[in-house]
Amino acid sequence: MHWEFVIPGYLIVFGGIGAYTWTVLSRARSAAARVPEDRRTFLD
Amino acid sequence: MVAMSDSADDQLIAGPPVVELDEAVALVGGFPALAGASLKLAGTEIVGLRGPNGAGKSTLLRVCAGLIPLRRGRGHVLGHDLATRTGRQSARRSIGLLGHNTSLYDDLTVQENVWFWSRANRAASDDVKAAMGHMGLSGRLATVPVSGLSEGQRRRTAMAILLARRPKVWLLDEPHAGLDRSGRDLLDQLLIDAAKAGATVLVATHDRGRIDDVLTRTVWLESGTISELIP
Amino acid sequence: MSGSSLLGDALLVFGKDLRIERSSKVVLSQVLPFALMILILFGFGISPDIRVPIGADGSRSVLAQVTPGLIFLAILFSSLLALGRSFGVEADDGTLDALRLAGLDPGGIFIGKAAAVLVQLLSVGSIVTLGAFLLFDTGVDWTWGRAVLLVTTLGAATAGIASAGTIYSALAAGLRVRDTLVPLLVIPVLAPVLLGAGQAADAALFGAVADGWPWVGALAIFALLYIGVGILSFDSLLEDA
Amino acid sequence: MSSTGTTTNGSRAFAGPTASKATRVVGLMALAGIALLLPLALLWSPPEIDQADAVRLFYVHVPSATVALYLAFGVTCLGSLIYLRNQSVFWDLMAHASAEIGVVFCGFVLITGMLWGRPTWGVYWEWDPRITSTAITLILYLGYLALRRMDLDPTVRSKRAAFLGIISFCNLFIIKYSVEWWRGLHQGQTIGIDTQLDGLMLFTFAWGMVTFVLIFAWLLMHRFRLGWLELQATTTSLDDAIAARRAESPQLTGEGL
Repeated sequence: MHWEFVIPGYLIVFGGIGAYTWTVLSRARSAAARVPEDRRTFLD
Repeated sequence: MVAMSDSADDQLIAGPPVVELDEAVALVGGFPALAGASLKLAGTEIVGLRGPNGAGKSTLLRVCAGLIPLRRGRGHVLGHDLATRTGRQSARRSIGLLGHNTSLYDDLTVQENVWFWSRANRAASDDVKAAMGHMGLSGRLATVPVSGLSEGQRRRTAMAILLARRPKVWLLDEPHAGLDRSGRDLLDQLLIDAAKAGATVLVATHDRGRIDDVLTRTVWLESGTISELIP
Repeated sequence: MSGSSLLGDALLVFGKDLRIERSSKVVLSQVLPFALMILILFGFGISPDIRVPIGADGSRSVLAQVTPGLIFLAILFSSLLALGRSFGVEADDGTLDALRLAGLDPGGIFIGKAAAVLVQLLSVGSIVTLGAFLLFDTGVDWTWGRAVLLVTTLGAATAGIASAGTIYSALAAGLRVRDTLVPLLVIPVLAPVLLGAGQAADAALFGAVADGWPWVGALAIFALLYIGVGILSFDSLLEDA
Repeated sequence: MSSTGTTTNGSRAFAGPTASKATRVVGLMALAGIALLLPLALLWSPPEIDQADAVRLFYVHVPSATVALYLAFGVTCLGSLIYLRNQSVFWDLMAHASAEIGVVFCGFVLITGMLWGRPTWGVYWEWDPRITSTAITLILYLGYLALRRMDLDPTVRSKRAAFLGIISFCNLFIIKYSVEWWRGLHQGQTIGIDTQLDGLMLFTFAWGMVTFVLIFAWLLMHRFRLGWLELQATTTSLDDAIAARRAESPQLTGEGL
């Protein structure tokens, strides 16, 4: 019972995480293209 | 003994620098508007600051006023260290800055503006009265809201506030802009009097001509550095 | 910096802001009519004809029933205009720099500006409250206890709005989008104030007076908290702005 | 499920500039967590007596809430405190990254909460204290992100954002407790797990929590590195900037008075 609420909930959460991940990674790719190789080392 | 008295004489003649910048770097919006500027001003000097637009003249004045922190290099005003926040804050009390803005409240009258800023600046009331008289602001003009003033009258009001404050260091950014002929003469005389009274004056100006008679020397600022000293 | 310069500077800035209001009359001639218009719009939005039963045989209009919340909603929206004005006068001609150069105690500047906003909000709020009683037929059984609770609520709530609002306005000072950013920042912060003031005023008008006082206490703590934060943080908020 | 496929493909296809050994390890752990969480939550764990299968929403709702409200915004507050203390670029970027992820998870909390409310209460929005305060918190942190987007001097912006990051976390609790006090006056079932959980449900719940913390850690590393890359792309080092400034030719800067 109530699967019509459960399934969309899971789709939105995991789809949302996927979509957010995609945004972050694609932004990172375009940002990295503008940064010279030697300055791509991270602070951590 | 001899050496000591010599150095004491030097001190007396040149005096310790009132404003001293050493390779000062300051950022405006992340951009190094000052990129290693060095400058020494002694007491009773009236120094002209010249340079092309975008040279960093306004930034230099604001750094000396303690409004912008130093990113690199050293800077002292009247012995206060411009690298520290407390140093900048104590330096500000002895500084009179007249920038592009006149720092007046449009809705208040000339009198109310002068009164508020003089209280804020802890100026003596006798000085305030004298300053208003000196700048020709007594009488009817005093009760006019600042929004109704001409540019020249605004400048005069701002100068009265500056004058009443009796700053030890005067920092002026294009002070002649918007002033009429008599206003310019008044300003020039003001600078001469201030220097005579022991103050140090730094004027950023595009003006050529009569102001040169007032200036004791001129420094040239370009690309964020003091690149040339004109004696 | 000594306490006397804090209060002296606060008084100076406070007087200056009220003087600006006295000659420009922006709050009186623009914010107050705006607040009263909101009250009338509430009447349009919430029909005065829908009634809810109270007690055994009485009834009250829904509009009257929600008066406590509406009063503080109107004050909250008006406060956004008053705060915008308070920092608008500083933004026009570089006066914030001049205040820093003058060496005024930053905490004093905060208290002065917040107090001026508070006085303006209290005036608007009092008139809005009276207007609400005139416009919405509340039928309150007035006692001294109810009146005192309502007035105290008004004072504590506006103190919270003025102090938190002044801090957030300073946070957005010098930004071109200040007018849109401040409401976004400040409304979620003030949501608890609206909640508490609405509950306390509801107790003052229709409920048991004793139920209102804990909410007033919470409002007062909120205001004191933000006054403390303001005094301590205004130095670094104004610095290098 | 197709939605997890997105995550897998995402990290494979890009594996890009923000990936490192640490992100791969945490990413794989998070993926393993999701791979076990989905069948646990959707198939193996039993339906609840009152809520039936709607209870399954809790296995993502509550972890999202914990991660967003406490972990993510807590990291933002911590990063802001450290930034104000020593102007550390690392913690400034960390605070920003964490707040953004927190906002995303806050959105999940609201959506799953409403989807749970419809079958349970009959309405999507019951003015439940936790959901309501989460909604206000979301707006609170949208304001934080808005301030971070402002066109301001970068150091001034970071300082103001740090201040905002700290008081927003305090406001989060003020909002939470005031809304709970307010709604506490009214009766009603509140969102959360009040009923007894049997063994497998409890395990699923705990597993969801671990998985979401791993997802958060993985996203935080990538988002932090994105912030670092964008900072590198937009700013030149101070030495280069000073050198460029000094080399400005007078002909280009206008009148050489």
